[in-house]
Amino acid sequence: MTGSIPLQYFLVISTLMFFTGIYGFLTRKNLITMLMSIELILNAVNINFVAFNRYLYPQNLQGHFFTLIIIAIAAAEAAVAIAIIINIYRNFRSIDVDNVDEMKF
Amino acid sequence: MNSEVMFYLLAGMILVFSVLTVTSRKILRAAVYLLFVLISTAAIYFMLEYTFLAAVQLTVYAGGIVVLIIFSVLLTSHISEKAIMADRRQSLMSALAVVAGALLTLFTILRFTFTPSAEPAHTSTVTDVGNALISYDRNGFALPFEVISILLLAALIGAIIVARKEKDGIVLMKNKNLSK
Amino acid sequence: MNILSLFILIPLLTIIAILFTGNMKQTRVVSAIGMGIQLLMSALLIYLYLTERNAGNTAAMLFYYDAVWFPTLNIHYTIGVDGISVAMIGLTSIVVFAGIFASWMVDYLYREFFISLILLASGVFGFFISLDLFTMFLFYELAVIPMYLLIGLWGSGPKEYSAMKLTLMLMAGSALLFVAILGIYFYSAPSGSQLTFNLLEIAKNKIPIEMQRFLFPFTFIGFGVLGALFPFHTWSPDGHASAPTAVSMLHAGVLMKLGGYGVFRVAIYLMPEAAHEQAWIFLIMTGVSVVYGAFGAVVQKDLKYINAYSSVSHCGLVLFAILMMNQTAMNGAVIQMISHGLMTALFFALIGMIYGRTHTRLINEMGGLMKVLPFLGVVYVIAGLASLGLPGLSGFVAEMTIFVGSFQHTDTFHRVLTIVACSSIVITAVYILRVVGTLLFGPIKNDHFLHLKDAMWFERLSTLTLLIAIAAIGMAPLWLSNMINFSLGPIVEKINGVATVAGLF
Amino acid sequence: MSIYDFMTMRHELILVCLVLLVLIIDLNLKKSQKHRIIPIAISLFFIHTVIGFLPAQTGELFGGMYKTTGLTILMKNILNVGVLIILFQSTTWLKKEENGEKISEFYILLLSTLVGMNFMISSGDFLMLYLGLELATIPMAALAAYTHHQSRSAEAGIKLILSSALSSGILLFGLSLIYGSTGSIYFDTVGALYSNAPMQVLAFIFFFTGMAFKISLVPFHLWTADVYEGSPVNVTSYFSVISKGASAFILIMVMYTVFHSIAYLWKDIVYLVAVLTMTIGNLFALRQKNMKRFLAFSSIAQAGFILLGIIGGNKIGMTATVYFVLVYIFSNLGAFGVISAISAKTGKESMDDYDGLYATNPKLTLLMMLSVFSLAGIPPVAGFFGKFFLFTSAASGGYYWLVFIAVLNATISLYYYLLVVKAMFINKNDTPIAFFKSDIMTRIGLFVCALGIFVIGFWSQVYEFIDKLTFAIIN
Amino acid sequence: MVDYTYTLLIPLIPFVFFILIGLSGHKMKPIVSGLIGTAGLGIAAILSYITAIRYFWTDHLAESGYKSIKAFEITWLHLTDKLTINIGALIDPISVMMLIVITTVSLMVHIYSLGYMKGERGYHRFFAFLSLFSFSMLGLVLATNIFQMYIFWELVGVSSFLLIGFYYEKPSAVAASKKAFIVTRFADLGFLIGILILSFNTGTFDFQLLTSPTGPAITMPGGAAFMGMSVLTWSMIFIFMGGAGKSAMFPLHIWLPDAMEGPTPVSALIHAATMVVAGVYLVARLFPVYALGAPDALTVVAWVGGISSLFAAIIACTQTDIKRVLAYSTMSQIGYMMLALGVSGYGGENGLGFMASNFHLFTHAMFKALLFLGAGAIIHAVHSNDMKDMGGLRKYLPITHATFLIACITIAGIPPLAGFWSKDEIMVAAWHHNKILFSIEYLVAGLTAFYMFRLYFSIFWGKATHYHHTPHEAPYVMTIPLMVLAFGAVFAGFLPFHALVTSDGMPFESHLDYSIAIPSVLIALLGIGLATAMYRKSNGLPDKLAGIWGISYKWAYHKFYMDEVYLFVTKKIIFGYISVPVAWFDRHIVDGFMNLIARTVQNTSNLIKNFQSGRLQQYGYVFVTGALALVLIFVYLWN
Repeated sequence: MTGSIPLQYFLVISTLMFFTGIYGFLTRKNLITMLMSIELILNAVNINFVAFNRYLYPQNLQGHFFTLIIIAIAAAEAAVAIAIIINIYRNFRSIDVDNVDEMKF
Repeated sequence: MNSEVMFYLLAGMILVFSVLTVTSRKILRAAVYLLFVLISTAAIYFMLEYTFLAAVQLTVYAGGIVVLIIFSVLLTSHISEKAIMADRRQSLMSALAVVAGALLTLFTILRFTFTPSAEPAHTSTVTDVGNALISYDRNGFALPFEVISILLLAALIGAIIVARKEKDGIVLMKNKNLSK
Repeated sequence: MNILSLFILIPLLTIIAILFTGNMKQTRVVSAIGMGIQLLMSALLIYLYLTERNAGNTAAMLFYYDAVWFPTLNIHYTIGVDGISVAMIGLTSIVVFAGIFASWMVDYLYREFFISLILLASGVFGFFISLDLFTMFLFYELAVIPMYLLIGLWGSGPKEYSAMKLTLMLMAGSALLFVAILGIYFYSAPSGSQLTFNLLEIAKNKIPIEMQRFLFPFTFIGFGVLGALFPFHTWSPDGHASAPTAVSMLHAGVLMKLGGYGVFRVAIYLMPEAAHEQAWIFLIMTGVSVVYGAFGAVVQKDLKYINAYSSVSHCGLVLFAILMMNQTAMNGAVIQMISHGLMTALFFALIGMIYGRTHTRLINEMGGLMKVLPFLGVVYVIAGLASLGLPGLSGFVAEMTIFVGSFQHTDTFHRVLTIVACSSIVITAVYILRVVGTLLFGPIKNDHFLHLKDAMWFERLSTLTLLIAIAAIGMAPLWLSNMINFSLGPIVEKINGVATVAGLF
Repeated sequence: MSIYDFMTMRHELILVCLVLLVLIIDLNLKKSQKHRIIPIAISLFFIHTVIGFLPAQTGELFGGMYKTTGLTILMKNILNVGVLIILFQSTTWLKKEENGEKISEFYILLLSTLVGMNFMISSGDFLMLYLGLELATIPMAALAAYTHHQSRSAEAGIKLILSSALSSGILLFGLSLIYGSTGSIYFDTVGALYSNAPMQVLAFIFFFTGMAFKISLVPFHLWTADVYEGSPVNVTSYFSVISKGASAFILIMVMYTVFHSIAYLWKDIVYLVAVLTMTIGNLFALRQKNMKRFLAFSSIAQAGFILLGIIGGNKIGMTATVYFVLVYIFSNLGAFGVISAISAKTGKESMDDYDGLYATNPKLTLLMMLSVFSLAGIPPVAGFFGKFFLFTSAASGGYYWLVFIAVLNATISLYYYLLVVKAMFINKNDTPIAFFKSDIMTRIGLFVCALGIFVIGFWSQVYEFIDKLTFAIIN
Repeated sequence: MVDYTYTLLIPLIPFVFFILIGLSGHKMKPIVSGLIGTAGLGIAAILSYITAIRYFWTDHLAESGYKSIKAFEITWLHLTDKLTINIGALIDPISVMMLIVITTVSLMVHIYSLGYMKGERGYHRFFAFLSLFSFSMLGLVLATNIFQMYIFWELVGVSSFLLIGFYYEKPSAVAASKKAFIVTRFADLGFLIGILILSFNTGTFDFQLLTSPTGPAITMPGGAAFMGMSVLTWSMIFIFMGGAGKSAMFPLHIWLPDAMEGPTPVSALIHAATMVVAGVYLVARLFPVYALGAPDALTVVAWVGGISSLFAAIIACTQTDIKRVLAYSTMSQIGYMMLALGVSGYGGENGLGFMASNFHLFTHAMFKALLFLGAGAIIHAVHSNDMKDMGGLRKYLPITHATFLIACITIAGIPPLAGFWSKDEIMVAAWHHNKILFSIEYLVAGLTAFYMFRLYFSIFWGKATHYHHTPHEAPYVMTIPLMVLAFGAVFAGFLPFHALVTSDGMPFESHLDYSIAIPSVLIALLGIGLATAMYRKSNGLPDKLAGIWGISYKWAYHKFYMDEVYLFVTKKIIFGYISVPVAWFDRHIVDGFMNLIARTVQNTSNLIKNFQSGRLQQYGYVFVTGALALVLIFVYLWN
């Protein structure tokens, strides 16, 4: 099953996915799409953990559980983030990140 | 042999769809692309024989979070609305930073020689996962399991009080600009 | 309870007492009593000190008391006095006593005024009695902060600007000092033994020379900023001009002496080799500040600016003499600190009283006040003569000891600089007489000065205490110079003893 | 794992019970008496704090995942005291009518973040560290957006949640690489195996950015000002005091125990970041007009000073840092107490509104002056001792030039702290904030701060007690 | 040995009376304070006479030569281990002679001012200052060491400042007192520098040590240390500079004419008899060091004396204000004394110049005080200082006229009177030493006679100008001192000075040298004749002569524009080019620099303001680039 694919490939995928997520975070103008890019970032990290666990240290399940916890936390985070986004929608009538800059300098 | 093909296929799907999520004009379409990315990562877990994890990924991520996102998209903007794109300067600068970062990290990571541990592999069946979840000793994860419950409770309550709509609208309007 | 700790306790008790006072009169009386007791205490201290010395006690520090405060960092609350600090305590108590009476008429937030004034004084007293670098630094910074409130709240003219400038520059100075104290602390004991902040222990062993070269400028400039060293003196004219009378009295009279005393006690005593090596740079700076201050004062129009610049010149002379590092010059420096302290305090008191009456401090607007305010006029003339060094008043004693002392230096560079410093007595005469001439003598310029009232009883008391002190030191300086000389002996011998070994100068 | 072992987790357990208790009590409170929860919650928490101080059992649980030593218990107690004071100070604000229904939610969220911080401090491995970090941040976002009818509070919430998400993303990427290179997430094994290979340094720096985000060190501090200004005053004070204090404790613990092998490297990182943080923190604070934003930047500058303690890398360094955080908590809470009392009564938060405050309410002004002087590090208040020991520890590491920069920055900081004093005492104002008497609870909170500011300084036993528990880098 | 400790009382009594009158003077009636002052001076005068008689005659110290006796000494201030400042009394021929001069003249002035100052505001303040002045002058004279002399030197300067500025409402008086003090102060700076150099090299302040031939000063290894002259010579020149300032010698004389602003008794006491001769006394006190140790310094003294006397004599001939004429005549006579000291050798016969100078000092004090007091009586009567509005007063003021005439004859150097004897001795000494100086002195003798009699005739003779109210003779309290001083002026010449005051204490025989005496009397008579011709009857001759001399007359009248030069130096140079730039530099550059720092901090904070732009994505961008930058620096660039 995993014999032929070297670990490095997984790392390449996860790093590219990670940086795509960051690119999304920095450029997308809509708050929810920023949330999506964060999910991408967390997913990249999960791949990393799982790959390491499987390839390097199969004797324990630390990477596996780390990913599990990350998924749970991502869920919690998404919930609170979306609650706040809805709240912003009520206050600002739009969820464009650029008009959320009343406080500056 | 076919697992290699499967891996390349999945890797391609992940990369393509994540780039599409980040660059597509329509928000709803971006959400769908995100769904595809999550499903392909779950597939990768299957490949790596972490079946329990793949299942959790599918249900929580694909099922829960993406659905939540789609709901919030619908709540906050009608379907056909086109997301306004960042101005050229900002996207150019971020692209530059991201690419440089990616190259730097990749270059550093790939130069590191990973040393797999010598101990015998441990099967990762659901029973092992269960045992690890409730065991207290060295590699047991009972404590995180308990603490995550508090986190979810707190997140739940937080989300409710933030998103709750005041029953009587007046209170909302009156204090709106109190601190302006 | 050691007598020295009383010097901090009495001001604090007075502050607490002030908190309970009702109206303005009670506050004034309470603080006057408090500072009166402080004055008696300092007189008692001098008496006890002298009897102790006559009884043959030759310990470096008398009334020594040591209590551990932070064991891990070996910070102690150590207090002790020698001849020099006793003299300085005497000066401070006189000036504070006079300051209280000079601010008898303060009515805006009077309770807070007297509290900050006495807090400032307790900071200065603490500084003079402490021997532990940490407690010294603590009291040094304690004395700076009430200064902001005093100038900011009760000052006049651009008071916020000058209050802020003064506090920031003094804090920048204490910043330099902070680094130096840490440096000294970490090189205070030979490797292995317990690091210490105690001055006497640090003096016992030698701080490595390259560290000294790094730390000495920091300490000297750190204290020099307060002692009106040449380029860092600009806070003094503005600060004094906007400060209320009592504050500028206390500040110029006492706080600037903290700088000189600190340079002497910390910079030179602990780092003699670097002192000898780098003395020439600072000698030029102080030499310049002596002449520079005098010339600056000649063209000033505002009374307080004139006095501020003259303080720059006199304090420059103090630092100049300390840098000569021989016994007589240092003795002269200490006497100059005391005499200048008394004189500037007297000047600022008088300026405050005149300003209180004529509501202007520009000398060309005033004239012929001698006829209208005879008491203040006569006292002003005497203060002026004391400041330009009339024999029989303290200025002469101090300046002559400094000039003769610094002229004994074996190296011609120092002697030439002494002559430059001597020339300051002529310029001092020029600006003092210019002020006395335009302010007091000559016809009365603006006629509604005609019905000004002369000095009230508290003003007379405030000026007379200072005047008697100036005349006492002027007439019979022997007891003071012997007291200082006795403690200077071992210190100068340590400073010069080391230098000859290191083969410098 | 006998019951007895559980007692070592006493702090966290009691706190969780507290959270659940508040939830249950809130269920059966009628809508009109929702405010009755306030005294109950405060007294419960007071009991918790007192129990916290009782002599505790130290040891390891869950195979090294949960570790408590004397020092971690001390840190938890310090945080408990801080939270207690905040609870006291927040009563007036909570009683206002627009928070009518959600008072108990405020307590639940607050205490759950405290649970998170406790777990973070006593974590033995990166998983618990990350979990505690998230548990400390997510409910905070909800708290930041607590007054949801104010647009600024929502803006603060979103900025916090998204920035913290990004930072934890980068932190996780670092953790994954650490796991990949050492094979374990437990601190002891990671510490033993860690070397200065490029990837491991990269991993450490990503980890450091995550932690730096929490303490708001310079390149990662931009969220701080907006979140502090947006969220309600008591939440802001919680941010600046408790979450920053906790993360400072964790940073120094982790750096000393886990990354001791690359200490020579991270000291230079800390040197660069410290200089940047102090200078930029001060430069921004100069111009602020809003009090919360002003204290935000001042707390950034103070974070720069905390780094000086860490850079020492020796026992004095750790003691100085813990002592400084304690003093920082009291002085900041003093200042925030005054701001919260005033903004709860009058809603005014700009420095110009504070002009001439001394004329009307002198006691508040005196406390504000004391806390501002303590932040500036002026004797006789505790701030002077805090700063002095911090700089002594940096000097003991031989960083004289850093100390010089720090002390110069302290002087610049004195400038803007004096601006506050100037506003309150010297500036004339024909409509100053009228005299008001805040309720008994808030006055207790303010009084405790004032007492703390004086006592911690002069009473040297505090410093000695901390010094007994701390340790240097194990190498 | 003979006990002289009581001499300590001589300076002490005036000091005690100064304190007494100064503190409680305004309470008692003016005349009471006057009488107390005069009584004080009376006791001091009697004591000094007793000392003089005992020292010179009864204790017959003459055989073994007059030794200097240290009557009393206490250490006032402990400087280095070798150098201590002591206060005490030193009895020695010149100091006893000076005691006599000071106390007598001061007593006369006190009695005179009882009348002159009657009705003035601040009457008690005047007498307080007079006692202060007498105290400091007596202290200066009795000084046992050079530092004590410097102390009382400064006190004399201050009391002259206070007395000149007595009428403090008059701006001119204030300016004059300020000018006097600053010029003397400048000279004192030279004196101080001289003391410092001398004490550094010899290690002592004490006169007895300094002046003893085997002492450290004289036997100091000479050698051209600096610009061709030995260190000792330089210190002596600096010390002389101090003396020249006080005695208004040539470069530092500008304050003396303006000092006439003070009340006339003050001018009589200070600017005729006592203070101005302090410089001569100083050189006399250190004479052995000058003569044996630093002869070049002595030539400097001689030439400065000569130039000053000639310069002053020329100006005196052109002045119209009678007090200014007398002031310049004082300056010229002191020039005489300095020259006499300059030309004198040391020991026995060749110490003639030293004896002559002191002799002239003694006689000059008498008749110059008389002239000033007389002028005071005249001004008191006519209420104007200017010669032009006087004339024919001999009818109205008989006693003043008689005493004034005696004084003029004495100063002109006509034989029987004292002036001739002392001036002749100086001429003899000058003749033996240096011919050019002798010729200068010879010319000056003639000029002196001319301007004195010009003054006499234009006041008492000339046309009878009408006075709005007839001038009346001064009251007795003013005329008695005139008569006493006149007596002194006449008989002082017969005192055997060569037996009393000599350079090394050993008396020597001196006889009248006719070959010098006769020509000097002739030149004096020539001067008097010229003056009578021009001024006895008011005629056009003086104006015609002024026309002939033209520019040089105008220059002399304007005191060779020296005042303007000094004004230029002090006002323009010191004020304009040094203090104003210094003050400007301080206010703008040094202060500006501090404000600059504050402004730069403010500007940088504005500059980086938009870092905090409020946009979340920009925060994220900074966050990520910050992290990557740290990675780049510390992974790859760090060593």
